[in-house]
Amino acid sequence: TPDGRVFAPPAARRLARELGVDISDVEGSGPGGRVSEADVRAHHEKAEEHDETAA
Amino acid sequence: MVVGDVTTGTEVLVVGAGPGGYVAAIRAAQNGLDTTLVDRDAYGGTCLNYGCIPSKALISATDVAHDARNATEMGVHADPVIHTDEMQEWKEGVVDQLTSGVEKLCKANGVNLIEGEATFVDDSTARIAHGGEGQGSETIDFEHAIVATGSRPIQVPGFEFEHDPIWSSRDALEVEEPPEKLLVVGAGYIGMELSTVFAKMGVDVTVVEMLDGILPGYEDDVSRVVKQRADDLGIDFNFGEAANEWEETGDGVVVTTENEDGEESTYDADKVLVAVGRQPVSDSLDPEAAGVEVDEQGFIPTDDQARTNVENVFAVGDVAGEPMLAHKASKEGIVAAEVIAGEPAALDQQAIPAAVFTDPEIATVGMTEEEAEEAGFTPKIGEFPFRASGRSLSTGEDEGFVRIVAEEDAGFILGAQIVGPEASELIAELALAIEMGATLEDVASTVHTHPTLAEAVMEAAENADDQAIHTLNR
Amino acid sequence: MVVGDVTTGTEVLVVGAGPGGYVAAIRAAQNGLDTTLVDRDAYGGTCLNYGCIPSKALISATDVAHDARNATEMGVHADPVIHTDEMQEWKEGVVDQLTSGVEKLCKANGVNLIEGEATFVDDSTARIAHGGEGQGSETIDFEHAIVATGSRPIQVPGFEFEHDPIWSSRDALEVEEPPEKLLVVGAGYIGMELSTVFAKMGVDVTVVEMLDGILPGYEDDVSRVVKQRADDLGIDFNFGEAANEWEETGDGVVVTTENEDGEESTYDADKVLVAVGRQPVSDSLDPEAAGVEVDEQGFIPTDDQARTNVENVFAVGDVAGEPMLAHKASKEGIVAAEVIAGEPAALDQQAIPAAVFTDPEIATVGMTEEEAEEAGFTPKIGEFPFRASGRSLSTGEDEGFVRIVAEEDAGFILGAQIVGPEASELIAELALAIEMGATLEDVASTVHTHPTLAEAVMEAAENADDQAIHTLNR
Ligand SMILES: Cc1cc2nc3c(=O)[nH]c(=O)nc-3n(C[C@H](O)[C@H](O)[C@H](O)COP(=O)(O)OP(=O)(O)OC[C@H]3O[C@@H](n4cnc5c(N)ncnc54)[C@H](O)[C@@H]3O)c2cc1C
Ligand SMILES: Cc1cc2nc3c(=O)[nH]c(=O)nc-3n(C[C@H](O)[C@H](O)[C@H](O)COP(=O)(O)OP(=O)(O)OC[C@H]3O[C@@H](n4cnc5c(N)ncnc54)[C@H](O)[C@@H]3O)c2cc1C
Repeated sequence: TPDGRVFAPPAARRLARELGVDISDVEGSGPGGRVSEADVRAHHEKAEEHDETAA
Repeated sequence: MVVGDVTTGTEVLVVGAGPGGYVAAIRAAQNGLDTTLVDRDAYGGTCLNYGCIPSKALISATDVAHDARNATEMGVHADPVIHTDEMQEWKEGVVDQLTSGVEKLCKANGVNLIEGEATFVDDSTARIAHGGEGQGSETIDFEHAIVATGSRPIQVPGFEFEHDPIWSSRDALEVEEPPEKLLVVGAGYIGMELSTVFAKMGVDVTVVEMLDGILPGYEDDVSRVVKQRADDLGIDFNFGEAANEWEETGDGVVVTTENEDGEESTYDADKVLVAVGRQPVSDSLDPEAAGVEVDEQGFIPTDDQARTNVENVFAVGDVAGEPMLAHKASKEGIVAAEVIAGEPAALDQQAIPAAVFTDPEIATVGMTEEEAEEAGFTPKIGEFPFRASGRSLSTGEDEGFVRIVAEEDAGFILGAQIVGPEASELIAELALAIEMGATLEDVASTVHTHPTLAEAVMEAAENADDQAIHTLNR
Repeated sequence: MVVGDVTTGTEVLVVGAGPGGYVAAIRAAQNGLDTTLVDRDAYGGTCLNYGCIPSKALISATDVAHDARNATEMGVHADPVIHTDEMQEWKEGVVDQLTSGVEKLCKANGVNLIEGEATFVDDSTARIAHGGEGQGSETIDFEHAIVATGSRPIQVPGFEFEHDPIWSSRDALEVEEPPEKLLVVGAGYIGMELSTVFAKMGVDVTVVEMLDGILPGYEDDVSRVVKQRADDLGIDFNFGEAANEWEETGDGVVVTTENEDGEESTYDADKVLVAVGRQPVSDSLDPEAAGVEVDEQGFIPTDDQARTNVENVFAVGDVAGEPMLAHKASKEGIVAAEVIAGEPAALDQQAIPAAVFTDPEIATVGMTEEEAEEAGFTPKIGEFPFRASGRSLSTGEDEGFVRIVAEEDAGFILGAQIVGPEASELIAELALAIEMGATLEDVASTVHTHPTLAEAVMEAAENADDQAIHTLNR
């Protein structure tokens, strides 16, 4: 979006902070790319897997 | 905790018991932190004692009288008389109930309460001077501090509040006997709310404002609805004039104003309410002693965790910057308390709603059309006028409209402006919509109870997609 | 389209111009379908002419008088007098404005309007009999039909509405001169709303109800708040009694009731309002001629696209089943119209809010705690009492509470019950929350304007997580 805004509910934004995920990196599965908690979790899991394979 | 001339310690010291401070203290205590809340004046701060609550109480009470006086069309004939002293007593009762509630809630959550004025000694110590002579002082060590010292009204040179006929908003809210003629300097939200209260009490109200209209910051078509109603109430507006000086006459004052071209005008009045804005109270605490930066205007800059430049010192509420609103203060207080408790909290809200409790009310959240454009969005606008709402007509309050600003692609809602009945309540749904990342379709597809004003929100969302039922789509 | 004694054709024939039918017709026309709307009586149906709107108008008008009469504590002294004839005139004005608005909106959207009674001939033809003698009839071919014929009040044997002292809700809403003593049979929402209106007009109101409390279907602690206020208004309740017969006396009637044990009681009254529920109007249209099934109660069963058992015939609103509410009718109307236009619409809403406009109001959406349990959830409950709300206290309306029902795991909001001021408006945020799949945290983190009643919604969400600020967490 023009101002770099991520459309995501508060609970998803908080989860991203909790998991140390930058929410603007998360691909949203909702309408218009809205990011859900599940999207954040999936992104985090993928990143961890990636870290593990990298390590 | 022992309170005396000894040094005590606390994990979290909160200075100021307004909606920023007391909310921060309660949440900190809820999170298991040993918390101390200090205030030099009264629980609830400006908001509960001299601001939000007393003003809204007088607005409601004068509304009851006004509504009854103007209901002949509905077949209701009444000639209400207002006893201002009784109205004050009732208002004080409301304030007392809420402030003593705050005290009880603090205690029930385990917050230590201290009455006194706090000053920083350094970034881990504060001195607290107890009010009254010979009350002594104490020193308190803290791990974290939350500064929530609020704001005070700006004074106009020459119109200092110590002179009896010159009123601050606080004086105006405490009036036992309304003046015959009131001059209001400033047509911001506080000036407009109080002008309306006094006009409904039957006072002859004149407003002088330096700018060229009421309620700067609101769009013209929004403030116009309020201006129209204020005109109907008989409030007399004079724009482009600054209050210059005043002078006592036999039974009142005469105030001289000056416009841009240096032309003077004079106004007779019994009292003069000066409501030209508020400024942060950061001086009371000597923040510099703790190394806390204060900007030129007196605000304490903070980051998105409400933290100042000093790691363990937070600032929330009016002292931490605009918007100077109670609910913004509380939100910051909650975030500061949670951050101190180690929670992943942040001031990540997309929007902070704001309401003006004029007649009718105004409420806004997020972006206007112009702001959306400036942010690079292609805005899509939906509107719905209350005169097309069944609920509006059936309550006899049918002025104003709901406007929703969305972005074009997915229809994400970016903002909303409402002027009309219960605007302050209706904005809640749109604030949630914005936080949730809701689209126009999400709001339009949600079933809204009939007949309610909230249907106007749904229809505005439909209108943006040319799908409104009860208004023509443009 | 030529209207006369000839056969015409239309893509969509909508029968009934209530909130189900006219909304369906407008949306069908917006979707480019050639649409014809027929009604035998009045644009706006029951809702605008004899239901939602006139009842809410009388509620608002009598509230203005009632509020002014009871504001001495606030310092407002008034002795309002109600002129019922003027109130009726005003109410009629509101109704006229809205019904003529509906007519205009239909025309502006290109809907063809026909006045007359429609009867199915088969599944693609209807006959329309024009009202009045010698007005003739016409035949109309349709590709799709939407049945929106609404409902009518249920009659109690012996208490048929043709007898003058026996009133339907419609009669009650049209009264020019209030009776001295009114007996209301039925304490459902219509009975309770109207009892309140008449009590506030100064009428001596007695309610007789077969069940053992008011407002069946609402939880006890919700209806109790309304019952208490009704008691305070002087309404006299008699539960467990069925109206059996009535008899004219010199200047009124005497009604005999019977309880379970066969014991009789008698009540004097000037008029008797029978409000024991409503039943679908499906007979008027002869649905069987089109092959459309009707169930035992007279409802037309439909699927989640509002389609009947006949492919091209849809049914919406009261005739299509519970809940018999205007906004449910409109939602179904929209879905039917969109399905006919080939859109992927469905009645997929998670919840339909409902409001009762008593004093105070009740509004609910989604599941109660009990319903959540029955559905297999482990419910998590949050509550907030209005007496702890600054806005409530400052308006003098502080009874009732907000309750939110969520599921335990993620905190998804499943339902809400509100009793208190502006409940009907406050429920909108929670309806959106449910539709969005919002969690308690989402609602609690959304900044809510201070001071508003909507803060109670936020605090109820916080309370469910033991994080409320202004009430003790359990
Ligand atoms: C007339 C009026 C109407 C208003 N209406 C609204 C409204 O409807 N909605 C809204 O959102 N906002 C409204 N406001 C604004 C609102 O009151 C403020 O935004 C809010 O009070 C800010 O809260 P706070 O906690 O930051 O500060 P405050 O409420 O100002 O509290 C600060 C507290 O700190 C104490 N303090 C200061 N220095 C020290 C010290 N050194 N030691 C100890 N204690 C100290 C003070 O005694 C005070 O109690 C209104 C304001 C006014 C004046
Ligand atoms: C006193 C009262 C208060 C109410 N308050 C509320 C409220 O606050 N909120 C709420 O949601 N609901 C309320 N309701 C219920 C609401 O009125 C109904 O749910 C709503 O009107 C249903 O809409 P509908 O379109 O299904 O039918 P209706 O509004 O009943 O319209 C049906 C229309 O079909 C016409 N019709 C019937 N048969 C034929 C035929 N064969 N040919 C042509 N025309 C025909 C009728 O003339 C009528 O105009 C109230 C009802 C009453 C009585």
